[in-house]
Amino acid sequence: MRPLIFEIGSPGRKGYALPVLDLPRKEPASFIPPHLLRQVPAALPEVSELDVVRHYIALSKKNFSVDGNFYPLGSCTMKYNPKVNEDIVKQPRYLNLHPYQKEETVQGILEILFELERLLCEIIGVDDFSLQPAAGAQGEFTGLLMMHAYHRDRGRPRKKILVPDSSHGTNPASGALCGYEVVQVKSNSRGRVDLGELKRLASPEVAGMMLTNPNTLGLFEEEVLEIAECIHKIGGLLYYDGANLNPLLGMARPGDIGFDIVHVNTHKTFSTPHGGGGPGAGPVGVKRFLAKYLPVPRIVEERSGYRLSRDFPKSIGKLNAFYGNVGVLLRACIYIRALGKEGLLKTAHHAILNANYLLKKLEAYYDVPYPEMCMHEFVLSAGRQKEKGVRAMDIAKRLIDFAIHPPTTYFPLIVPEALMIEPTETESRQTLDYFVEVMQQIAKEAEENPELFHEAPVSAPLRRADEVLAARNPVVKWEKKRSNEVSMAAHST
Amino acid sequence: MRPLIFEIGSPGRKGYALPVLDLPRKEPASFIPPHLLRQVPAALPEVSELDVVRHYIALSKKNFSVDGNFYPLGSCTMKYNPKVNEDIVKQPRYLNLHPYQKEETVQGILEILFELERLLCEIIGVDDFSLQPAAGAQGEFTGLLMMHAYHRDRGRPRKKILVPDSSHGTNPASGALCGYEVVQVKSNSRGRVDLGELKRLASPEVAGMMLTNPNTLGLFEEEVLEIAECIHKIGGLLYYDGANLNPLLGMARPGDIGFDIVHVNTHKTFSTPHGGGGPGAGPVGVKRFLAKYLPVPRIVEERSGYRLSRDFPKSIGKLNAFYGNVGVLLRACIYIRALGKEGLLKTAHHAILNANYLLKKLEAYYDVPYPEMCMHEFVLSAGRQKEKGVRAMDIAKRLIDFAIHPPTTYFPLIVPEALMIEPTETESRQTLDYFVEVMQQIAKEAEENPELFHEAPVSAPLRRADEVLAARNPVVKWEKKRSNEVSMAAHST
Amino acid sequence: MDYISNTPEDEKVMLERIGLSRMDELNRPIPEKLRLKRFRIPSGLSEIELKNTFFDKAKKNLNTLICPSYLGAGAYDHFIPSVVEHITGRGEFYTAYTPYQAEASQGMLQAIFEYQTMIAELTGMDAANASLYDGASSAAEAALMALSIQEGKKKVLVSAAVHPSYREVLKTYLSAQPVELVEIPYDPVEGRTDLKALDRLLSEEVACCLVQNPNFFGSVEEMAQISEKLHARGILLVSIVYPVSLGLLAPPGEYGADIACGEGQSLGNRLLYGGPYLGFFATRRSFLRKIPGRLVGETRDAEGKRAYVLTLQTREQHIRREKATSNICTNEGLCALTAAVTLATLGKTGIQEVADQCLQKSHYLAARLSRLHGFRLRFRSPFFNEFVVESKKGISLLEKRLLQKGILGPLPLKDFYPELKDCLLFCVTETKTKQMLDDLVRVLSL
Amino acid sequence: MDYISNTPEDEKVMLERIGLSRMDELNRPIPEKLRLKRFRIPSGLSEIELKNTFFDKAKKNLNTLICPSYLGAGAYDHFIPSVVEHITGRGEFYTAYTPYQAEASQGMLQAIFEYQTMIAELTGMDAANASLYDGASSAAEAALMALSIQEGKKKVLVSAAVHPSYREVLKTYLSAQPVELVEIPYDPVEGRTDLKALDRLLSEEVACCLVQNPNFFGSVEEMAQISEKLHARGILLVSIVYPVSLGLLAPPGEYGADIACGEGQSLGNRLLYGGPYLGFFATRRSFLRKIPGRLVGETRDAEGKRAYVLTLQTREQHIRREKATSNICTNEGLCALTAAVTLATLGKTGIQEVADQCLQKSHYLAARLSRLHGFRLRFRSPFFNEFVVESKKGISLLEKRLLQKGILGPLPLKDFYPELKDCLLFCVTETKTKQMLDDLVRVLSL
Ligand SMILES: Cc1ncc(COP(=O)(O)O)c(C=O)c1O
Ligand SMILES: Cc1ncc(COP(=O)(O)O)c(C=O)c1O
Repeated sequence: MRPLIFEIGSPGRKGYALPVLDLPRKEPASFIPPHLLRQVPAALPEVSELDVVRHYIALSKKNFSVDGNFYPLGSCTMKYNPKVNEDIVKQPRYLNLHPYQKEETVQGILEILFELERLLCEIIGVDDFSLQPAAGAQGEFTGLLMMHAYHRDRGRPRKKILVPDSSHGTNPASGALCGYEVVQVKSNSRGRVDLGELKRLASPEVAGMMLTNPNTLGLFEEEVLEIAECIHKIGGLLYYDGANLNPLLGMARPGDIGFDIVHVNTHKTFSTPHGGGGPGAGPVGVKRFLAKYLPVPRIVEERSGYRLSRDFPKSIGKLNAFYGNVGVLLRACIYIRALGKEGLLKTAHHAILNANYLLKKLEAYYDVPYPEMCMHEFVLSAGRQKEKGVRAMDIAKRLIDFAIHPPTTYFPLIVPEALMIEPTETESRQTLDYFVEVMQQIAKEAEENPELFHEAPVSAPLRRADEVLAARNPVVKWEKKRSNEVSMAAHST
Repeated sequence: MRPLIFEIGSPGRKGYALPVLDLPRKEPASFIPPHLLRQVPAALPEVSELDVVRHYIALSKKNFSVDGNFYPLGSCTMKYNPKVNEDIVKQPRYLNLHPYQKEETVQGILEILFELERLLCEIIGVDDFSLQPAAGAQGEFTGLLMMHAYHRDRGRPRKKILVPDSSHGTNPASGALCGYEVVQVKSNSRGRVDLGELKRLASPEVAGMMLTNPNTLGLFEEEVLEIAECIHKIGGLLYYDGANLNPLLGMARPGDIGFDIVHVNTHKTFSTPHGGGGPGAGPVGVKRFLAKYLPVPRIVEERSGYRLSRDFPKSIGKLNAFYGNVGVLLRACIYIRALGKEGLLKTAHHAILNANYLLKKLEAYYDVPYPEMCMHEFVLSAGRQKEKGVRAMDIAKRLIDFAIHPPTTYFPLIVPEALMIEPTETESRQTLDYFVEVMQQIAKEAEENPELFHEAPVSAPLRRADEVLAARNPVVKWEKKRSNEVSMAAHST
Repeated sequence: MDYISNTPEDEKVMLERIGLSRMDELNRPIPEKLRLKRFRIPSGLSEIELKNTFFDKAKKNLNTLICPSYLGAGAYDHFIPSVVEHITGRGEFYTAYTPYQAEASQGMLQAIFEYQTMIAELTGMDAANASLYDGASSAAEAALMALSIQEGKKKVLVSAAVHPSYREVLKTYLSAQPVELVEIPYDPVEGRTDLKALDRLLSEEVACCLVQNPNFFGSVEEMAQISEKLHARGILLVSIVYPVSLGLLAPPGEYGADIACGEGQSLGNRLLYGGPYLGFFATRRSFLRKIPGRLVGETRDAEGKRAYVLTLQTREQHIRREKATSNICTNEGLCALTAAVTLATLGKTGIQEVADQCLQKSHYLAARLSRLHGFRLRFRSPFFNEFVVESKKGISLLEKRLLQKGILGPLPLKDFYPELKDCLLFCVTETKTKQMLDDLVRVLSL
Repeated sequence: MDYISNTPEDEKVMLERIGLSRMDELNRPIPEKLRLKRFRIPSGLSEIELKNTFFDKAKKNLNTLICPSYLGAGAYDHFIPSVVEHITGRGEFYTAYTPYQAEASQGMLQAIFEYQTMIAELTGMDAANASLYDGASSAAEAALMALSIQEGKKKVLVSAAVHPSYREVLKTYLSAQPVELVEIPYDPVEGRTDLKALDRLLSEEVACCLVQNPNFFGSVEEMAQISEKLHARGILLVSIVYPVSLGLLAPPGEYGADIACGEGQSLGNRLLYGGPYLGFFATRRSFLRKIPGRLVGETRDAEGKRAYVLTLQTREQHIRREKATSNICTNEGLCALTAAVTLATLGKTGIQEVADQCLQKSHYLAARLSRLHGFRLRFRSPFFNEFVVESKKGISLLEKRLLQKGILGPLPLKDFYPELKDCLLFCVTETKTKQMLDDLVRVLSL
């Protein structure tokens, strides 16, 4: 156990130095009335720079990551994050740009953002993009607000939004945030949107539908044009959840197959690092007829250069205090330029190849609820293993013993004991073979030694963590009194 | 076990891309006769960028370091390496300077190097410095060559060089490289140079003496002026091995206490990272009467700016193809400017404080061959433990189980079962207390459970490595045939 | 350039295994008519070309490292200790996903738990979450949470002295809700929320009121008074704060704020032209189950060792779907880590010293400017490190002159507050020296 | 600023423990008269000040990233894959000491073992050491090793086409030895070692002969011929090579070199105004126990698992003292790691492609220059990526013009070879584009 940073250090220890104040200092109270000043200093750590380094290096070693591990976390597209992207962003002329600098002093970054919008339009098959949303979920919210504005403008505000029952939780949550009643569309036996059911639900109250394609089972919705037609017929709009865009790069474009509004997750498809939980970026693209609703400001190209324009009276407004997660967007742009046309297509190909190769090699050992060719990911069920008392979560935890990050579990909700596996294109056949070996061994263990799993992981620095205990009486902040836990292990890692 | 990089990857896999050649390509044989060309390509790895990242991250995790561990390796001054130094060096205008750029294009770096020479002169108490030597040992060699040139110029070349029996191996080795016969001076019962013995050995054949002060026992040679007098009387020169300079910063200056030639190890005293075995830098300073012998080129300040001058006919010549380890020297300069006068003195104080605190707390558990106040380090003997069959090396290995890097062992040679401990000033009392706890526990284990030690380390990823086996039939290069060792663990870390 | 690991040989073996013979057959699941025919993206670039391309573009930017900047207004160039990026640059952190699997993510989980604690300490609140997108959306989420707590109340008040962009985002977030958003004017002399106007707007229908402190003009609000007024009417106080100022100013917890939120960029995150930044969010313990976003909690592992997990996940979209407290999923984990490392490095004294230097230096500049012909301080309230100056010398003329001298900012207010068209918002942080401030004054006095 | 962790409270407790009462009593072991009285060092600086100070100094440098450079001569600006510094920048590597304690240093040991293997592969030799200081000192150490192997022989030959600074360092290293160093002239037409002159200098007294390939002028030497001549007289061949060229040129092992050594900077190490660089050193298996410097060997741990250790340490100074094969201790571990990561990333095809682009681009430039009025190729031997051009247009004039256009290099040879005072040494690497080369030609043709 690594002690908390509050449990190391010692009163008066410092890890920083500021320049000596080069002005005559006055008492703060001479500038600000005392009742507005802080009485008790915040109890922050008191540590040296060396303490900081050792502490966080020790923590970093307790974290699985793409840099360290195979990370087939379904729906998250945990591909390799190229180092050159990090290096380019780390130039002072990108890092130190203030968002309120005059436009003439930031032409370089505006040019890049404008270029990224154009590239995304071409990749997605839409006409205009806003880079402002900070992640996929905010992109969804943005998209739905545009849908909302569109219907309002046409004098026909609507009440409902459709989502498949296999959809990601952000879809209904974003719908609700937009004031919509969320209606789930059942999947058919092939794991696709049930067209009959859809037609039944498609009433004039419906603002539109959110869909990801390939869907969260990793299956391509072949009837997407029919779905689009059905939605469009009632005056609704079709929204594309871009989380699964990776296998479509250069293969098919959401804008060409019936979608009106699209978000992309740069932190999935475009290799921007996920950061241990963000930051990401969720640019939103639309067909021309919706462009007027895009968030402001928008980047416009003029003879004198690039400019941020707020001159879009129909815009839904702002989602972010400034222009979005520029540092992330910059990486996405570099990545697209690196890959280019051929690289993007190759990416899609190998994402699909890797997933299908794994699927084929694992199908003998685990239940495959939808046995057909998948796109970039697929879902297994641990149904067979569950009969022995080994659940999807147990398998996930056991994988940690083999230095493999577990797949996504229990999602999509329509597959019992789901294990959602997305290898991504950057992994090699050797790595996949290793994963297969491990998964086979685990399947065998589940047969022969199911008790083992209640212990798993057995080799991680930590044994199974008790989530129920955590939620019962939540402790979300360290309190000094518990510091008696600190042991001489303070210096171990 | 992590496989070798040659054991991962696969034929045809690539981890790089070059720009497409933008010229018409011709066959190499049209430029260079075929018999001068390579026939068989070098069997280098064939891996992806992701393979590279995972491989070296996995390796990095198998390495103790100052950033990760308490590292009291005596004589090595493993202090914290400030991160700001790394950041400053990583500017393009330092990283990408070619050594043959015209002087007018490198005034910034020349200014820094010149400044560093001046700072070192003031810290050491000498008149001139050369930054060219790449490490301490090359500094010694440089210094002795100057000694050699000095005697030759005076028409009295000499044969012998004196070194204490407690001296570091580089001292005699450098002496030999200079063609000197190396004569060891015995230490007295207080661990100091035996002045009587020295006087006996000090003949006109002696070119000089190499000494470090505090010596390798961590003890200050109080009779250094008498030693200097003795050496100077016979026309010899006194050389200061700067490995132990840390506790003298701001406290005393080698140049003031009788030394004529001095090297410093920037990678010890001045916090330049040791790099897992270099690079370091070993600048050499001299009193005015020796300055003419310093290596060329030397940096001179002129009205028009800084210039590299070779105009020193008495110079011993060059030691390095260019001007030394500039990247390292730059860090040293930043460090000295960061600390300044007060910081340097504080550094010496805390180096001494930490060592003496440890010594006091450990003296009850281990033999202390020279029980008195030490400087920045001290030497224990595991004599008591050896009686139980536990040797210094066993204790060293056992420390690894507690995430502490072992002290230097079996050095200096005059202490049996030596454990040479140098905590450095950057460690905190808490860390020292943890070390004491562990050392106490180990002493107890040595009493009660000496067998344990033959197994140590028991928790490291690796158990005791067999050095004898390695030397018997040395394998210093991977050969393909042994690749059958690779297992599915290829992906474990 | 691509990042594919499989070789042509691998392709062959793998295609065979899945019963295909050519790579382009991998489009099989996509019906013919849906397949893309033409893809107009430029060809890929190698590393050397990428670096050249993006270095050239970078050269078209000026920046706050080269040019002293007096821009603030929600994005600040504070001292970032070198150690910070050495840690956040470790692949183990930045290439991980959200720590869903606790046993494989203790590093990030513990770091975020520590972050939560630091934010709670700094704001004086009981509990903080693991991050939201940015300051503006954290304010919007605060309003949504307050509305959910205050079920049935349908009005939200916001001070006109709150950052104009935050107010815009708030408006966007509430635009699809049956809620009325009402602005409290600011006092044109004080540059603070008009407390009399506030009094008039208080009612039982109001769920919450958002006030920023220091506000957009840099003025320090009378938060305790406001808090008292609101609480007397059962209204929740959302306090939007600038974390660095809390080294010196009374924290939200001290004056009874119900939610403290804001922008955490100032804690070690780079300016980066506006993002990624860090929405922080802290509240009372009793509201824990209403909090938006991730929360890390302490627990035990099977052997009883202390461990950390994502907790109270039933608040979240992946469990509760449309009933979730927020739709947020990916948040700003690495920015939170950055803030935590920065706060750890600065520590207890550092945050105070930084705040004090901001205060001292900004007041030095303000004093000098107020003595300059043609300039005057626009407002008379106490301020922290930002202040508004009115000048009759012509704002665009001044702007041009400053840029010529390689100085960025201050920020003209005309686009934000038309009535302040002759005003500039100055920001001074600890990174400025007396020399720089004197230079600025000289340039303005020309 | 300092990096002390102890607080004043710690000082108190610790002083007490060791029986002192004040910090300044810590000088007690130093006799009064030896203590320093006055210390004239400027006061310390904070991080902000350090960065400002050293950024300002950096601005006084031009560099090869901003300015296309045609300088080579032992230091080359090759492509460095981004991944390299992400790895060498990990504290676990760069803040470790030499891996004396195998069980705590397997990472570095394995990396160095891999490096040794790569160098051996690249040079075609049996074994390589863990590094020496730089190319020049590795050549000097090679001569010393040869002298030790050839006990009794007291002459060392070196080609005049070896880098002049290497010859100087060699001279320095041998200056205290009873050894004669003799130079073999270069052929003024070919720009290669004069083989006839070599023939005349061969004798039984010669221990070894050092030849560089490609040599200082960039010319490719007839190494196989030289090797044969030397071996016929029992003389060891020390081949100083430019590792990147070995992607294309015959490796030392192929033509029977006894020692292959040189400068490894070109393998991913930054130019950094000349250092730290990387001396590499490879030889025959039979000379293993004569090798200077560290060697990593494979072994087993107590459980039989493969493990790595420093081996054959009895060659070294810390065991053998004055009888050691070299005095080297700290070497260039991190630069060796850098080279290993670079070689791994480039891999088998990359090193060939880099070498090929160097060849193609340099020959394109040479061809264009040789057609330019007032310029001619000085030598007629085949070359790799460097070549000497003679111009009657006045070298210093050309230098001035190039610098005005922001171009660094080529290198004037007058300080190295007075007889080549009208000559320039051009170097072209894969980082150059046709556009850059055409620009260069245009500038020179003005
Ligand atoms: C299918 C799907 N939709 C939406 C999202 C939400 O995206 P973000 O996390 O960027 O907000 C995710 C993220 O996991 C997803 O997998
Ligand atoms: C006392 C002493 N002298 C000399 C040296 C040699 O210095 P370097 O390793 O820099 O060559 C050392 C290094 O450990 C040392 O401890």
